[in-house]
Amino acid sequence: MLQVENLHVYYGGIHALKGISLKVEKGQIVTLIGANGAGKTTTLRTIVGLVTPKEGSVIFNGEEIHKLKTHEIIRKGIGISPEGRRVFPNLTVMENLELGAYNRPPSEFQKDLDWVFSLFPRLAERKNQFAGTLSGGEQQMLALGRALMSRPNLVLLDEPSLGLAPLVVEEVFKTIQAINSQGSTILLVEQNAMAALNIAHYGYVLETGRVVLEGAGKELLEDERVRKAYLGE
Amino acid sequence: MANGIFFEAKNLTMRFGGLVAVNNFSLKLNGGELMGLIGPNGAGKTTVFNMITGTLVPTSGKVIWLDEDITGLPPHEITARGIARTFQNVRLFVDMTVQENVMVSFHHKIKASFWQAMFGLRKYTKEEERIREESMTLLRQVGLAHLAGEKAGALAYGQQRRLEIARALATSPKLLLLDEPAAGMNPQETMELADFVREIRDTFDLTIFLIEHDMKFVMGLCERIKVLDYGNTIAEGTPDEVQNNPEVIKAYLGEPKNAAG
Amino acid sequence: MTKERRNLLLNIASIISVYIILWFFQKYGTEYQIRILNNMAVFITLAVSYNLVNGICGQLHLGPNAFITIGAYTAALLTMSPAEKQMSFIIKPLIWPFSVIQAPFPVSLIAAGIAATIFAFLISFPVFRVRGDYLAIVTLGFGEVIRVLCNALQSVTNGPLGLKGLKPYTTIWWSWSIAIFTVIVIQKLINSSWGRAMKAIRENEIAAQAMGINPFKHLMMAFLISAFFSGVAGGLLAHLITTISPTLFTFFLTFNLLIIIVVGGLGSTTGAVIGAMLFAWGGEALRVVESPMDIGPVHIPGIPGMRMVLFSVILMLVIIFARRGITGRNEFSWDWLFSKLSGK
Amino acid sequence: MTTKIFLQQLTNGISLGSLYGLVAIGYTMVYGILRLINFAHGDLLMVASYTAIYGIAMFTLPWYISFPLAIIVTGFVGIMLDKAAYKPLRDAPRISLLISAIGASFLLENLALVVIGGVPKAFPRPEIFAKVVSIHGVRIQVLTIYTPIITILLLFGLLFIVYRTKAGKAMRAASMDFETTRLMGIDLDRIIAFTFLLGSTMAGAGGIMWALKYPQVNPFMGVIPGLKAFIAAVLGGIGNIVGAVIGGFLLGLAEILLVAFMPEAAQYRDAFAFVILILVLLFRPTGIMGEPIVDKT
Amino acid sequence: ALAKGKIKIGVYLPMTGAVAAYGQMEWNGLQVAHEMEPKVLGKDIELVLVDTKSDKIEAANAVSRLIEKEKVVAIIGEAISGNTMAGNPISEAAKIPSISPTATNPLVTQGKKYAFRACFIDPFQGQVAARFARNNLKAKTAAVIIDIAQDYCVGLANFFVKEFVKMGGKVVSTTYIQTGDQDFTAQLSAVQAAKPDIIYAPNYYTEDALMAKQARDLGINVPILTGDGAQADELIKIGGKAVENMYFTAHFHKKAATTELAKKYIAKFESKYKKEADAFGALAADAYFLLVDAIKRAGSTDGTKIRDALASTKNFPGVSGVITMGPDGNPIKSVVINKVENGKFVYVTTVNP
Ligand SMILES: Nc1ncnc2c1ncn2[C@@H]1O[C@H](COP(=O)(O)OP(=O)(O)OP(=O)(O)O)[C@@H](O)[C@H]1O
Ligand SMILES: Nc1ncnc2c1ncn2[C@@H]1O[C@H](COP(=O)(O)OP(=O)(O)OP(=O)(O)O)[C@@H](O)[C@H]1O
Ligand SMILES: [Mg+2]
Ligand SMILES: [Mg+2]
Repeated sequence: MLQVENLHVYYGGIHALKGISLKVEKGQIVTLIGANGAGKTTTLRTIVGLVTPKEGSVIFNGEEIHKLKTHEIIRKGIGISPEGRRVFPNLTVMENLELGAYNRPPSEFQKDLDWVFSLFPRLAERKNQFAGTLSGGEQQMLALGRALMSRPNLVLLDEPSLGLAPLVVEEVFKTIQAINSQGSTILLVEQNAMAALNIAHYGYVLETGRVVLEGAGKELLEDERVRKAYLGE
Repeated sequence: MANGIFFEAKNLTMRFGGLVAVNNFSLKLNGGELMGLIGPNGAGKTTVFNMITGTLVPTSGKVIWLDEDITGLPPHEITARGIARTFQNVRLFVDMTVQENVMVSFHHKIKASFWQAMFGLRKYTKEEERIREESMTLLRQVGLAHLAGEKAGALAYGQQRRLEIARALATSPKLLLLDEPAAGMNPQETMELADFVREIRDTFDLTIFLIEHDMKFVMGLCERIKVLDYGNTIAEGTPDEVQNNPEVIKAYLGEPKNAAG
Repeated sequence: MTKERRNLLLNIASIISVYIILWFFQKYGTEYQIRILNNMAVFITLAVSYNLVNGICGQLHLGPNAFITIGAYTAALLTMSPAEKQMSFIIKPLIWPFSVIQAPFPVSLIAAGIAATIFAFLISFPVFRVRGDYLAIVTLGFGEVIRVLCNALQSVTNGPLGLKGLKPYTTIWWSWSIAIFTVIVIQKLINSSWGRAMKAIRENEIAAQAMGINPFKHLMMAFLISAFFSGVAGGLLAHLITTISPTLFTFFLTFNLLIIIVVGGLGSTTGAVIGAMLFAWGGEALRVVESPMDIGPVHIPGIPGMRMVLFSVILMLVIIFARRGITGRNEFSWDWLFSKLSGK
Repeated sequence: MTTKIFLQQLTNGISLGSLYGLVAIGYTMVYGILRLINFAHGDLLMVASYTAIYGIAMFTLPWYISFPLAIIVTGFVGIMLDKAAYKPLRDAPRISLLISAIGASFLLENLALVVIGGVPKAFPRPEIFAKVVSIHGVRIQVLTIYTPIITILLLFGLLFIVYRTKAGKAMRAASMDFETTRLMGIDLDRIIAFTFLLGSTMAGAGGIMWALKYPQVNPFMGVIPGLKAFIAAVLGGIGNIVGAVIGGFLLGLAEILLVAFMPEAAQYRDAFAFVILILVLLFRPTGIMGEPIVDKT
Repeated sequence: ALAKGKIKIGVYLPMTGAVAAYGQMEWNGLQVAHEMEPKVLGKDIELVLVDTKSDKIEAANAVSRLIEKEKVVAIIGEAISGNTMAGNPISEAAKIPSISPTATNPLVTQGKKYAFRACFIDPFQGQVAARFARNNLKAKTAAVIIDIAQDYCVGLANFFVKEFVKMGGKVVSTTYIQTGDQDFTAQLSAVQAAKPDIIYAPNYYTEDALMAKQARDLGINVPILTGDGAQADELIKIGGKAVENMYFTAHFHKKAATTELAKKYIAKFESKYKKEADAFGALAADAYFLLVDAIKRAGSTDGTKIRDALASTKNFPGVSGVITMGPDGNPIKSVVINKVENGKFVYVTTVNP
């Protein structure tokens, strides 16, 4: 479904991605793990066109998308929950969700909304509250819900567990699995390597802009190097 | 201050409009202690820090520090009295070099006068030299010495967090407040951070009060933990006590098996 | 020879060469060239001191024209002879003590600086209560208030008639010495612990405060120093054009300074100096486009006003292609120069 | 002062204030989305007025065609302004944007100066606007009555667009976070262009009404209204549409009443606007309707 | 110095910036004058125009440039007093004569040997206006409305008040406006309350036209008297009916234009620009003609000689009347009183100095 090939990205003089290649198959959860600054976020940002690669290509459903503008890429059927949640603080929960559905036909809106509310009943309770006043966990749910409102074929999640209470983290991972089982393909970036690899079908380990290891989720969990470097064992 | 109060927060309450973000928060710290503050998102943890450091003036309640009532003092005066902090969302001076970031923290206790600096007198130049050296020493201790000349904005996230800590240490605090220092770090990095925190506590003779969602980190590191929920204190005690408190499990931790992450 | 020593010597050498160049112009240059050199120096002084507040402290201050106005009037009222003043104030007589005192030029410049500083001190309390664009409009407001007062307080300023007949005391020696002095002082400040604190406030005020820095104190310090030099430059300006009136000090003057420091490179003294020199010289150089031209047999009549059209276009193009100005936040340094020279 | 004169002044103040408010709306909208003090905004008044003049004089259009046409043209000039001066600087430091705005303002003024000339032109005033009605001896120009009504109507129209339509939501989203707005699949540049279209249309309407009220048009005619509208926008809380109108009304009233009560003080009128502003900001550092800046740590 | 076959006359005017309108009008007049008399001493005259951006610093630069770079033999400019005062000291030092068409502030030529002007000064015009108000309009009380941002308007108003009071009149209201202001209703209401016999509003035509309009809208119908700054076509275009019966002291009027030069100038101006000749252009033309005349009489392009010739100008039949140069570089000439009638400037009377 998504194929990233030999991506090279520079920030000014900093060579952030040094030839990343990865693949996401339909229906899978694929995870990217790696230390701080490894280039996980940059990879996602490149996929959605917020950063232009110097070299390499991004192919989505057989179509090259790395030359398109962000909004055009999103319209191809990609939803993203960005790093740091980035909900619109002065809009209500409902308005945030409406923006998520910006390019959907209005007739579908209610159906999509019901689906998202069924995934996150908490959001339904707070639909008229300003997003800025939500707690961190609720904001994360909103970011996720907002990404799902466009009924994307592929969902990109950047550290959805960042700064969340343990109880909420657990909930978030359960939800990711639930979404996946309902048919969405997911590319998940996580620091919480254990939890991520536990639910992932396939995983990539990034180090300073390169893929250094890849394999099935469970496989990586067992891998000595991964255990040492990322799981703190 | 052998017999006096080291640090005490008395019935701190913070209201934002109708919202009571923190309700009747009280806390005593002893010198050298490593204290944790946990609780669900939006429980009011950061708000507690903000009240202690003067970023917010509490609606009611008092903060006593070394026998002095410091409630409502502006942040820079509180820092000058020996309380330093880091921020939940990193707030570095991004367009200054890593070393300059640390050097800034020495400014408030500079002894030379402005005029001595302008005329380039020895008293100032010597002090500047000392600040330069001490900041390098600190950077070495946090493992950032090799990046001293880089712009702080170019650092990776984990490095930025460490720089924040170095910068806070440079103000020579007696009490250090860390707001989610392990956020965005992987388990390995988190473990290293825990060692680092212990180490600076010992070398700098610090008292540390920290907020963190990473339970492995908190439980392994802190001697005492306080738990907030909706602004109220729901538990306080040793890691063991807190971990097994049913109210804490219900509000925050969830099933025990999850605590290890 | 250590690097420090080398740099110091080079600095001294370059200052001496500036003076040699000035001497050369003084001896062989035209009055016109000297006038432009004078303008350059005055704009350098203004831009470098303005940059301290806007570039180093990061506050969008839009009222330097107030300081310049106060400096210009103070200096002018001090150097004019009582007789001249009496002749000029034909609507309302000048009030005591201005009507009787007279002071030498250097004294008047210092007084100009001090007067501007006092004013800056008074307004710093309301100004630094607000931040960002609110600060911008408050400072813009004080600039306008001063201009309006200059028009209205006829018994001090001679109202819209202005003051004239000032002695042309501003020579290139005065203007450049003051410009160089300003650059040295401001650079020393920027590179000191105080300057670092100011930059920290610019980068993140909340964090700076948490590091023990009192924002108000440092912002005020920068503001006062900036006001002092702006005031002195105002005095220089008055004795350069020998006549002043409120129309000289509208917010267009502020805009010009803002353009200078942003195009030069906001936050960089080098940028401010380059910007000021370009502005003083470029405005004159661009006049070419307005004079009639003969290209072969074709006669192109001059179009009055084209210069300003072109100026606006160039301004926009420069800022679009060099978003952070010519130098960015970088400063010129000998170390940089030598590494460039040896590197390539 | 008699009640008659007071009422007269009151209507004058309201009328002037609503004009300030109308221009301030555009300021505030552009500010809200780009955080840009669009110094060229005032010059759009001039663009609208000249366009209307030429529409009538050169193409002999009747005013009811020429005026709306001029407003539309101004809207498009606004879009072009964004394309030429601001779009290339989307991710640049705000101060660069500000310089570009100053440059754009200089350009519009000087182009007008070169092409049209600096000598003011008379603005044709259709009779229906010029009529004077006398209500209990208070003589009021009908235009004085129209302006606040038009301003309020446009305000409600705008509020509807901003709060009730999809594009409005996208505008508000863009005002908080460009990047995330793009991530919603929204064409950010279109939304910004739309904002400029709306804001400039308001400026165009303001320009026409300004020229009807003060029927002389010159290349710098927008400078003072622009500055006053800027003050009004800040007074109301910059970025807030309702605040802009309230700020405009307050400023207009205060200015007129100052001069009315103390004619000798009229020479301080321009300073007075700023003094009011500074006083308000002392007590409400983010203006009357402005949200306090929440900077969460 | 005689430039190769050409005599250069420098012109510095505000072609851009706040008062660009004046500069542009004067430049129009100058071009007509130049076409009428393109030669002197058998050589072509070249007008070298330099813009001052309506700014003092630039005005000073401009004069410096004209003298040093363009090597002009004499200078015409600036349009407003403040900028002229910035330019004058430079030409004075270089011993190059300068003549400003419209800088009316008395300080402009004060103490300067090489500085001249083609217009009369504020005190003179103010006095004449006061006399006309008392004697011809029989006004006992006057309201004065002053554009505080213009030294010209403040000057005129002040000298008017002095003379008017001296002649037994009473000023019942003094209010202020500012250039660029467009709403004067507040001031006018105060005027209305004071019930004056006349309004003296010696401001520029832009403000005067708007003010007259608003005054009439408010129902103020007393005569309005103003100065030469109001004499421009646009006054009538903008003011329309409202400026009917507005009186002003002026430099010239077609009807009163007795000289040949004036008639020719007006004809040429009107055919070239398709509009009525304005005072700004006429005075600029006079500045030019005076200068050319002086060069002719001096028989040389030497600055000092031109200056001497200019200073000794006697009964020169210019566009704005017959001009004799006073001892201080200020011309002595008669004032014309005009008024607007049926959308035209109509000649009323002449007041001799
Ligand atoms: N805007 C930027 N400007 C300059 N360098 C950047 C920028 N954004 C990221 N980088 C650099 O690019 C590299 C990769 O960053 P990225 O944010 O992709 O890492 P990450 O794997 O997401 O890390 P983290 O776990 O901390 O989120 C880092 O070295 C970082 O410093
Ligand atoms: N300046 C403020 N104005 C209004 N409400 C605020 C402000 N600061 C915090 N709050 C509210 O107070 C509550 C407590 O916030 P706080 O940031 O202290 O939570 P926290 O415990 O640190 O949460 P997290 O773990 O997500 O960081 C939240 O509901 C928050 O929205
Ligand atoms: Mg990341
Ligand atoms: Mg927090």
